[in-house]
Amino acid sequence: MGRARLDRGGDLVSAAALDVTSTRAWLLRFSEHVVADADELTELDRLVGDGDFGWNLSAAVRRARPGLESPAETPGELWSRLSDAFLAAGGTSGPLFGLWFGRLGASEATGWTGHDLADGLSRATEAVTRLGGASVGDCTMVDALVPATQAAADAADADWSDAVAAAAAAARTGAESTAPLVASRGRASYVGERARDVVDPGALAVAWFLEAATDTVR
Amino acid sequence: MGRARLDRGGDLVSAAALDVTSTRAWLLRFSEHVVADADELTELDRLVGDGDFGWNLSAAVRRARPGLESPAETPGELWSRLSDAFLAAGGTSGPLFGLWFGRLGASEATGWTGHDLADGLSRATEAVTRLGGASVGDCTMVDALVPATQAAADAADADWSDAVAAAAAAARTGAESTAPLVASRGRASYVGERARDVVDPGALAVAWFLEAATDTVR
Amino acid sequence: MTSSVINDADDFVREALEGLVATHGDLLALHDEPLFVTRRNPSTGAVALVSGGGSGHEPLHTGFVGDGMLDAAVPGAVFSSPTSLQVKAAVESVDTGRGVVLVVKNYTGDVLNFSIAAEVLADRHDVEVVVVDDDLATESAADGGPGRRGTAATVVVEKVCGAAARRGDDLAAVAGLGRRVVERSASLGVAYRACTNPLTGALSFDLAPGEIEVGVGIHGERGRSTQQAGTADEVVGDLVGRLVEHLDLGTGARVLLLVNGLGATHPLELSVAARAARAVLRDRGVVVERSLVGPYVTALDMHGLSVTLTRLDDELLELWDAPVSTAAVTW
Amino acid sequence: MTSSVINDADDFVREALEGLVATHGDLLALHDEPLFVTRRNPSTGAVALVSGGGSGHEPLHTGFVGDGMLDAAVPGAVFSSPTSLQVKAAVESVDTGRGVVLVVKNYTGDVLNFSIAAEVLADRHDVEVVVVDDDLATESAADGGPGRRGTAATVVVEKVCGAAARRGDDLAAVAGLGRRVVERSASLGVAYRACTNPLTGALSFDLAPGEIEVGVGIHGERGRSTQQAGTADEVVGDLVGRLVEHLDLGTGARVLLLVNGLGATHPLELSVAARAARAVLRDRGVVVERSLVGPYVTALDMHGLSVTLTRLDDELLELWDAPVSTAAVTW
Ligand SMILES: Nc1ncnc2c1ncn2[C@@H]1O[C@H](COP(=O)(O)OP(=O)(O)O)[C@@H](O)[C@H]1O
Ligand SMILES: Nc1ncnc2c1ncn2[C@@H]1O[C@H](COP(=O)(O)OP(=O)(O)O)[C@@H](O)[C@H]1O
Ligand SMILES: [Mg+2]
Ligand SMILES: [Mg+2]
Ligand SMILES: [Mg+2]
Ligand SMILES: [Mg+2]
Repeated sequence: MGRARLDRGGDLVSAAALDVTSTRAWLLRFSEHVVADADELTELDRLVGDGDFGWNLSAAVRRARPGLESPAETPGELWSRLSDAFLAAGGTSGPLFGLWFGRLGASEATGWTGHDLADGLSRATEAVTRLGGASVGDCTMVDALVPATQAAADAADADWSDAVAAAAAAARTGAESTAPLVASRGRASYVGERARDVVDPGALAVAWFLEAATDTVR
Repeated sequence: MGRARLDRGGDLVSAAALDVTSTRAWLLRFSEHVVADADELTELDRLVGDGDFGWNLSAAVRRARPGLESPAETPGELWSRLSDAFLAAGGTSGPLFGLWFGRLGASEATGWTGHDLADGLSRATEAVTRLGGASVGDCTMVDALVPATQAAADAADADWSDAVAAAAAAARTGAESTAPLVASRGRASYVGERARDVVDPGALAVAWFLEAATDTVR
Repeated sequence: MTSSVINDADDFVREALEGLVATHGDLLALHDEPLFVTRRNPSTGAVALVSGGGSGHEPLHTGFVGDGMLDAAVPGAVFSSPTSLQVKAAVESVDTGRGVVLVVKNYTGDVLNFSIAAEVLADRHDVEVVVVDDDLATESAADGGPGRRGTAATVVVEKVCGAAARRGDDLAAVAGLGRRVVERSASLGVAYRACTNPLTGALSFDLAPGEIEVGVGIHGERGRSTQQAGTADEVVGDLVGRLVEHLDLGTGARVLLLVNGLGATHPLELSVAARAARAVLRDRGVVVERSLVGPYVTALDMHGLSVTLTRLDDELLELWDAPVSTAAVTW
Repeated sequence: MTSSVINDADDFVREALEGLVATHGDLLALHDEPLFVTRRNPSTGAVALVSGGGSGHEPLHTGFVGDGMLDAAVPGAVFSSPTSLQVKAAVESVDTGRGVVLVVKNYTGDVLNFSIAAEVLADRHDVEVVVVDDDLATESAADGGPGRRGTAATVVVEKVCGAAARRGDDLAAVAGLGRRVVERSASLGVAYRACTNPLTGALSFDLAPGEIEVGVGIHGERGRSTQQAGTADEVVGDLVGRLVEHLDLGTGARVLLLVNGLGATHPLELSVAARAARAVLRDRGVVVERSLVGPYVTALDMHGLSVTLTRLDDELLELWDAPVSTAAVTW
């Protein structure tokens, strides 16, 4: 433990405690991925939904960018700025991700442990399933959120970076599990069989999000 | 003077004083003519207006019929019932004829002299020209009303039946004078040259009306 | 086949009045044969105010019957004048002895039937006729024509006269105030889609996509010119500019602004139009003392609007502000 | 090219709000970034009432902000939910410390955004969410679906809750009364013509001449079935009959009747519909204690109507009758 690695911008990123610097690096990394590959998400939503998901998501992260680059005292402040940008976005995903980021970051801690992260994921995912009303198997982002949250809880005694790596792996598996499913909630519930063999874009975005954290500490 | 003739129903019609019986005979005779020959009026209005004149007029006289056949104390009562039936009718002619009949009959006398009739026509025509705003030469019923009213005034010292005969002849001449005219008021002002050589149906109806009186005393 | 909420065309107006009076049973009373509407609780000792005209313009006039506005409204068939017998019966029903003002929109049939009623009533009732002719689109140099049409300024006339009657003004004063409003008012209308015949569903005229008809009246007739629709600011700005010029409104002039929906115009659109009208007036230094925005004088379901300006003075403002309680406006 | 009174589509709602607030400057205040509308003179010491949703349904909700009804209205873009940030800001602006009731029409986006706002506010504000789902056309046996849509019963909920808040009821009581109205209300709508896209002029669906769409909502979506239009009595009778059955209204049941125009429906038509609805209710012995007839919850310029029945009790009747002063209703 006590490892320190370079983030993409060259700052020191603590693998043991998730502080402001490493949180910023994570969230900016995620933003860049979304902006770069928005079309992939849009294409998936086009196949099973109304084809605006990539656009909704990249508009939100672009809106968040100045806030993510401004000074902050705690990681919670950065999460809260990201949350607001998503809450101001359209679609179903905007408010749900906004809620998720908001609950995730609702902590005053300046350096998060693996337990802080696991607690945050648990709060956040609970809120999204409660308000969104979807369960695992409904072919939504929840199919990635729930296993990721469970994996982080299981790895909470480890460094935050190990916990998030476990969560990311679980999210990826969860996202891929949506391909053979026919959606019963939200978007894809209208297209039925046409949605088979297509990964849910919301679930995939959850995987991207957690993978962005592991990228910054790699 | 003091002549008495049979009206079409067999009642005695006084040629000297226009009483209830002779008024009823006159108005019923007019009604029958309108109902029988409504198509002729409609055709004229079709050529120069909107083609509803015969219909407007016959609807009004049909509506008046029960009132004309009911008991009355004075000629004025019968005029007033005829007036109401026209006032309830549509078009421009309905209210104008209603006004004309109403003013014509606004007298309490039980037996009208030639002067009563001339006074009535004068009251009535004055109201129609004032409210309708048309003058002689505008190609409306006024082209028949004004000369007829003048003729009756000139013959007012004679029997009512002679006065009405003079009025009827003047009305016929007045109506025929509208054929070469292009209308500047009401209906035919929209069709311009197309209205030339067509007698104004409203003016023709005035002639029919006065001629109905001379028919009942013939 | 019908394309609207209607039973029999011949009963349309009567049935609508029955529905209206049932809905506003505390406010309105229906009179049948001849047909007219009065206040449920008539005023006493005040000059009475009667208006009416063809139907299809609701809430005008029936929606303005009530305390502080009309004593009676006399409806004709859709877009057709009521008869003078209806007007006469309404006047006889509401005259309390102080006389009656008839507010008449300037159309041949309406003027004729209301004037005839006034003529016939003259022996037994004091009657004054106020003719409203605010629509600049029908202004023409040719004399002898029917003159400018009466449109939404009628609402202002009815409100001002109603308030004057309510405060006890005599017949000449009430009629004089009505004429003062007419003199000081001007309107112009524009359509984005014509109105629909309630029976056949046919439009009263056609516009190509993106076209508007400027200078329309309230009977589905074409206007003065067909144009390409600009932005709301352009379309409304044009109308308001012409009204301002006609009324010769300079800096500091005080006006009442009426942005009137012609039937199918959405509240969002009317609000955007009100905003546009205010911007033009502000630029010219004209003070909008009061405004009314909504569908008050409709042309069935025409999609469009009219703008009316009335130059206010202190008395007109006071009368506009006076309390009113009707189906369509209450303050 | 536009086919409506609009400047830029992106500014449509904001400009309309500016126009509305300028028109009702004594009543309303506009808040920008995020966008919402509050009363000019906020109530003090009462439970606050906030509603909102996609625009295009005006006068809902902005027209119901005022004394005795809403404290704030939160508008989204046309037919799109407002964001939770807007809702949150509105709640923060109007909460006087006694808590806030959020009145939400049952659509996924609205429920989500209002619930998220409630969730986010939970630490510092007492918030209750009342979800309105009165539209029988969207009732389906399948569970897990979005449930019945919220339509015109929202007006009744807002009026009753507003009156309860005004008389001093606490948060639980105000929310409880809102839910009581929801439980006792049902609505059904019918369209004679779809609504028009304000930018393109395109209709949201097509009907052949003489056809009507039964079971429509307020977003231009198709309904449950396309039928031949019957008479007004038949069309309205069918809707009312189904409401009566659903609410199990027997002889002597007391109701509030709301005949709501969807946008382009003429007042004459709505009055004919009100008459038809009353006839059916009278035949079934149902007592219409109160009624409201007009365009209160529109779907842009859709030509059609909805009928809402709310089974009244003494308390609901008293709260309905309580004074209210807003842009859209005043009594
Ligand atoms: N009820 C729900 N709970 C959780 N996630 C949902 C729900 N409904 C939809 N989603 C997620 O939202 C994504 C689509 O988002 P987006 O395209 O922004 O919304 P919309 O469907 O409104 O266009 C889906 O891929 C799915 O993961
Ligand atoms: N201003 C007027 N004054 C007198 N008579 C008129 C006037 N305008 C029209 N008329 C008469 O009315 C007749 C047409 O009546 P009618 O067809 O019932 O009316 P409309 O033109 O409204 O359909 C014309 O033939 C003419 O005689
Ligand atoms: Mg989508
Ligand atoms: Mg979408
Ligand atoms: Mg004719
Ligand atoms: Mg005609």
